[in-house]
Amino acid sequence: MELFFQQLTNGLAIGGIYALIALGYTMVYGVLKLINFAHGDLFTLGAYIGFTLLTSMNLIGKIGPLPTLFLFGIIIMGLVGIAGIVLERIAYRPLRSADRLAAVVSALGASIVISNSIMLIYGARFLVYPHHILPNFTINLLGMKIPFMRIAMLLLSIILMIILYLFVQKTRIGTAIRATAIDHGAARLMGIDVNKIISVVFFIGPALGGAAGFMVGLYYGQLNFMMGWMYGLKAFIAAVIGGIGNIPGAMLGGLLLGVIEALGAAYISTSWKDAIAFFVLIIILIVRPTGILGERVADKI
Amino acid sequence: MLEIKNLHVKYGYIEAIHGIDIKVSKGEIVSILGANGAGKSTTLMTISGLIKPSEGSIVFDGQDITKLPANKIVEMGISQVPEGRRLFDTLTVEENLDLGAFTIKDKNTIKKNKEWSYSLFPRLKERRNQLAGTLSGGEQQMLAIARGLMSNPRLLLMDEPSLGLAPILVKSIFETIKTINKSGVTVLLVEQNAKAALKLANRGYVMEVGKIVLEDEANNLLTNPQVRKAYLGG
Amino acid sequence: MNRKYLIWAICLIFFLSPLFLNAYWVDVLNNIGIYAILALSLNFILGDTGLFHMGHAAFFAVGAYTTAILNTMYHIPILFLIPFSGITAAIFAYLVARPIIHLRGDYLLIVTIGIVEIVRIALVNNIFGLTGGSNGIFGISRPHLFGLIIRRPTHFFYYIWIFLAVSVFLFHRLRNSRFGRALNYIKEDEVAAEGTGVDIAKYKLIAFVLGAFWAGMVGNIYASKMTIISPESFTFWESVIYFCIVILGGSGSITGVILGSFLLIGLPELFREFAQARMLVFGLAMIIMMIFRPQGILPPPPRKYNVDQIN
Amino acid sequence: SKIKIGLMCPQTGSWASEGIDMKKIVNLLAEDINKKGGVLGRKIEIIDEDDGGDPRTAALAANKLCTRGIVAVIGTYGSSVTEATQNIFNENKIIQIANGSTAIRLTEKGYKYFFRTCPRDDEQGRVAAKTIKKFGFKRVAILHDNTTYAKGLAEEAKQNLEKMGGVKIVFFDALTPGERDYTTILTKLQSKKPDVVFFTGYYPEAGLLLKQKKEMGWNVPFIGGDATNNPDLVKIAGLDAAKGFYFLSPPVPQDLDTPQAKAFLKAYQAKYHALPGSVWAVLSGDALLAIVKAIDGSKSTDPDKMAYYLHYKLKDMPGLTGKISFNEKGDRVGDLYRVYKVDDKGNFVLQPKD
Amino acid sequence: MALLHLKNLTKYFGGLTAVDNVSFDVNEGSIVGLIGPNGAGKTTVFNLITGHYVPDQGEIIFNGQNLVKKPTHIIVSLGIARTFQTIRLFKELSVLENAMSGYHCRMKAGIFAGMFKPRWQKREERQAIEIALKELKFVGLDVDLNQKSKNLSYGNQRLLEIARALASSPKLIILDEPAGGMNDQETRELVELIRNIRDRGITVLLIEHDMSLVMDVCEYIVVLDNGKKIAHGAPEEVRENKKVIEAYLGLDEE
Ligand SMILES: Nc1ncnc2c1ncn2[C@@H]1O[C@H](COP(=O)(O)OP(=O)(O)OP(=O)(O)O)[C@@H](O)[C@H]1O
Ligand SMILES: Nc1ncnc2c1ncn2[C@@H]1O[C@H](COP(=O)(O)OP(=O)(O)OP(=O)(O)O)[C@@H](O)[C@H]1O
Ligand SMILES: [Mg+2]
Ligand SMILES: [Mg+2]
Repeated sequence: MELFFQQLTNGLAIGGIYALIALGYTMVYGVLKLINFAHGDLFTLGAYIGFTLLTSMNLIGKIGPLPTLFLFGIIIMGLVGIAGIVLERIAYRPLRSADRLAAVVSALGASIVISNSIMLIYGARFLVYPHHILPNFTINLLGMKIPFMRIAMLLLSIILMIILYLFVQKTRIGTAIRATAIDHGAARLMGIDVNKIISVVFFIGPALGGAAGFMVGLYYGQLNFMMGWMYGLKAFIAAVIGGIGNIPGAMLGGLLLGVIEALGAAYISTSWKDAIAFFVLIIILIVRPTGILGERVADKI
Repeated sequence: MLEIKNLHVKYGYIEAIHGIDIKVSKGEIVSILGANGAGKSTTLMTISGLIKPSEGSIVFDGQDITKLPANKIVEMGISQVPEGRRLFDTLTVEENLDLGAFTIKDKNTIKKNKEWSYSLFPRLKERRNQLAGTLSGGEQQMLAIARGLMSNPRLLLMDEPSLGLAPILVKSIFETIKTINKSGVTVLLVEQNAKAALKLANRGYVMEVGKIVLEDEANNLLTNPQVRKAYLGG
Repeated sequence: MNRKYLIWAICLIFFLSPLFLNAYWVDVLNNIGIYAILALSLNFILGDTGLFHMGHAAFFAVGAYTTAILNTMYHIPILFLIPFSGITAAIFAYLVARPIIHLRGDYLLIVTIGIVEIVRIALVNNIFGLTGGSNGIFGISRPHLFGLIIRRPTHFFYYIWIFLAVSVFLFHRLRNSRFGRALNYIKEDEVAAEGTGVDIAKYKLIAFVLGAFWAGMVGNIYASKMTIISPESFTFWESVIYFCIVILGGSGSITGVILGSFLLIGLPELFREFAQARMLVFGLAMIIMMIFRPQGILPPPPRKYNVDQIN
Repeated sequence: SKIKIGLMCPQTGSWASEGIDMKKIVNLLAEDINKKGGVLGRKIEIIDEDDGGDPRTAALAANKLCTRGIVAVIGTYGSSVTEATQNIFNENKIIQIANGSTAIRLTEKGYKYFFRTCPRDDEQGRVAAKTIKKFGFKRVAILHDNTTYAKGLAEEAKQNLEKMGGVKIVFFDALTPGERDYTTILTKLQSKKPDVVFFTGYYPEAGLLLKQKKEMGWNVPFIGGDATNNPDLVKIAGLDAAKGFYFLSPPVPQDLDTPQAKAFLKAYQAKYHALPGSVWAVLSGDALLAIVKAIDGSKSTDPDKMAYYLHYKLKDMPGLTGKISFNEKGDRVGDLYRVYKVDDKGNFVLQPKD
Repeated sequence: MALLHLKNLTKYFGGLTAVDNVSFDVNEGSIVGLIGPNGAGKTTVFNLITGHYVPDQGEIIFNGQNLVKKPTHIIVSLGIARTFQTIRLFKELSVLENAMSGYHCRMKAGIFAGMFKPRWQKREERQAIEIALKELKFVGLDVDLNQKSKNLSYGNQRLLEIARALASSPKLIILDEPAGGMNDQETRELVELIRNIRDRGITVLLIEHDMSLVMDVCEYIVVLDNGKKIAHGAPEEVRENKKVIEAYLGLDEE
């Protein structure tokens, strides 16, 4: 039983990261119906920018670790967000009225371009974040030892999710985002500046991905130009499990995926872990064809 | 109030509108008639700024809006009830109405407008939390009209509002248009239902394949033999 | 008429090309040919039926492993195994596609990604003790044809491209038949397709099964060409390449898909000069091509019907 | 005219870092050889091709190299990638010396022109089992990453341990490389209560395992395979977590007292301002030295003469990683494996041979 | 015996009863109108008949067979063809192919026949083209057959939909607001067309809000309101029915 709970918490911590990346995935998908395969690479970009900031500026000594990380986090979100906007302008906007799959191919191309650019700039070797930036102590919770940072990361993910959810559900821009997601033309007739909304979404989504990259860099410490591909794929799965386009769904999907992986690894086999996760995904979709919290389908003939 | 001069619109290489002139004065109801594919919807979409003309100008309230983006045009007070309704299917009735009022920032005005909409269409009030996509055709049309009114427009463009409505509703829609007009909203109405439209309108235009072929007082058009033959069933 | 001669001339030159190309370029053409057949088989599912299928490498893998296992364990000659590999892949496709066939768009996409990953992981984990785990299977023999052993790139060139030519011939006919049209109806509008009497679930399944059958046969060719196969040749990324070939070439278009294979498989070879920047250039090329030809390089031509003959 | 030597290495894809380092090292040595007048009075020229770390691309690269008039080829890194090229080079009679392909079967096929400067998995498996036994561990967990190499090594080690007896294998499974969080696997491992964990995968994962193990407050000793021999390991794991880690590896130039190793290190540092990344890349340098020596020794670029020379004449050639000779299968002879330990300062310290 | 016999048909959507215990018959060779206010459940009834939805209760007997739970494609081959409230053509396919698609359910050729083209397949293929041409002519669609159907004008798209439905040689054709978006002139032509269809022996069931059309062409009318049948009978009767006037027609001021 203790093993079970320990694995559960492990899974939640991993799932928190998946969820954070899935949030950006899901938002972009919601508005453009685009599977942004480059999202994972924007995540990588966030991690690498974080590396550059941490190694080139010695702010920690001057203003302390937490303010530094906060400041860097904001800078990274800003920069990766801008990269997202640029990506949309160059690779997706010209394809907005084209077949959806054309944009998928463009996204795959963008993924290759971003990851290989990172490789050319930073090299192919693994990079390592400076150590001991984060407080590193474990908390004893019901007999389980849980590193504090894992709880912090999970909380941060949940907080960002709630902020994002409230933003989309309650604010004017959020409503505009939801309307744009359904029908660009009609949204424009309502007086919504659709290009601006898409830019906003392409800022927020990648910014969240960038933040996740920074968190992964800080906590796990190790970077590689290919790292985003796997995270991107997992986030995509998470978003679909939850119901793609749906913000709480992305969160739920991310956490669920993390937990499935952890329990699958614990009770079945570690080398079959990903297969198990995919298997569960397929079962979920067979039972609920649009994911757990899938979009409300209005199927009228 | 609205003045369209020498408007040309192209889809790709094909020109759909070949230079038309339309004038709408404040307080009027102006109707555009025409067969399928004549270019009526295209004209309305161009006024709303969703399609950019290749030539010509559109002036609204003395300001040239030809090059303005769609959202600015809505802000200036032109709103449209589009062809095919274009509702936000996966949002509720209420959320659709809120979106209609996107350009309005004042909460009280929004509330007031919403109440007015519900009084025009009590059916919508019953279904305020139903998803727009699952409404029946007629209910959707009501919602589309109500949504178009939510932004306090000065000029309302309506593209075939009676399409697919029960006769009793067609009547009430035309009544509603009258009411809306009386409350000070100028209306530019595109209709297939020529008789009803001309009865309502002050003036009318007849479009054929991208050109205006006739323009007159509505009463005169109703009696015009040409119009009678082509659009009024003899 | 002139155009027709030109096309025949090009085909002739192409079929003679191994005589003046070096082994490397012939092998590049072989790769292009293999990918072209694979992409054509995916085209049924993705291009004609409009099902977002990003897991085609799974069927390819099943075919290749069927060949490898039966050939290395029971020494069944490679050529005999061609239909067999196709059938196992088809059966596999039937079994996995059946429960998921009703899924739409991106949900189907992720599930097919799941299938190819599950297959790869199963291969890596040496499922049933047959697949050799991550080592894969080695020592697959070459095809023997009338006493000739197909082994050199030039041999494979004719082997692969004749196979491709036959496939093109059959696929082209199929496209212009009741079956091909029905797939298009489904792609355009499922509700209306059903309304015209198309059993959409059945046709979608058939598209999967047929595509898988062909991919399985290509698996056989691939296995005998490489003589060693391992799970890393059947990753999700491979599926992505077939997917891009179809979309970039012009989904639903046979000529387009072949052209797409030339671009996506040939280009990286031309870009070898860029060394490390090679993939970067490749990615850029993908974006640019899509932007300038969003409908693909050669979208499918409209079908021609002999109407006058009837009037 | 110049003598052309091919280099096949992964310059893109997951193993790009290895391939790029291989290219650096081989080019460095080639320059040096040319500066000294080349071989047989001719300069050598390195022609490199990217194999992308993938068998299909590698087969193309091999075909391409074959058309470029090379007399021999160095590489490549992964075993299955190398395997996809073996028969191509063999059919074209080109000497191939692989540097990072340790799978046993590569040299069991009887290819006449195939050699490798790296040791084989069975060799390492034997040393690993011996080392584990020597340390006196009773409950052993073996963790691999499902790559050809790591799984092969894991299986060799397992067989050897089982053969020796007295040791219980309590865990044998794989992790998924490329992830960042291995706590689930560590938790599972911990529940099996092993005395030692033998991880046969690569250093990025090893670093993370060490780090996360430390975070969990679990103090089990870890032993790594030769793919963990990379200075970045300590950086990834952090000094605290890395110290006390044992791993097996052929000796790196840093630990060798030979003039070749010293000169090489000096030149590498002067040119690239860093230490070479992994021992595998360095082994590609050894491959070049062997090829040049074979040309020089056989006084010809004829593949049969060179192959004969490499098989039977080349004895204890001083290389970057020690003395080099090949047996009749083409495998490098001699027990290369050493045990290293990460000390308190994060240095890799060669453990004395027993 | 009626060609189509609906008995106690009921369909719920969540809490909503879209079709509530509706029964009526459609006699062979007749033109029957289904009218009622928006949201009355008319389209839903059609969707139940064609198998797009499964009824929660009730029976649908067509030509002696129960259609409940039969999949749509089978129902089509049994002889029911339809058009949709919003046009659903195969937009990227040509006019001719759209018309041919209707004949799909009467054809046999599968994969092998498609690949190897035996003579019967060629004959069948020719027949499909012939039928398509015949129906296109029948509905009066005289346009370039090779253009994509999405390029047709709205009215012509409606006609093409009807031609496609006819190409399946149905016994019953059901039309959902065929005159929607047509002007009076076009509507009159449509009335002619509907009569011609019936004269070929095909039974017609239609939904329409254009009363001039309904009263003109239908022999029998069923009125739904709120999912329930509130009236039925000949046009004259229905027109005078108080409930119908109140719920649907409204008082005619003229
Ligand atoms: N998106 C488009 N792309 C290309 N051509 C178009 C497009 N939309 C409309 N057209 C063409 O422009 C012309 C005018 O169309 P429009 O929709 O404005 O006609 P309409 O008068 O509104 O007809 P209806 O009564 O059917 O609504 C038609 O020939 C139509 O085919
Ligand atoms: N898929 C669905 N999910 C939920 N409710 C539905 C669905 N389809 C229809 N409805 C509801 O069922 C009722 C009947 O709808 P239906 O479309 O049958 O009306 P109708 O009589 O065809 O109206 P109209 O003349 O406006 O087309 C409506 O209130 C509609 O909101
Ligand atoms: Mg219109
Ligand atoms: Mg309806």
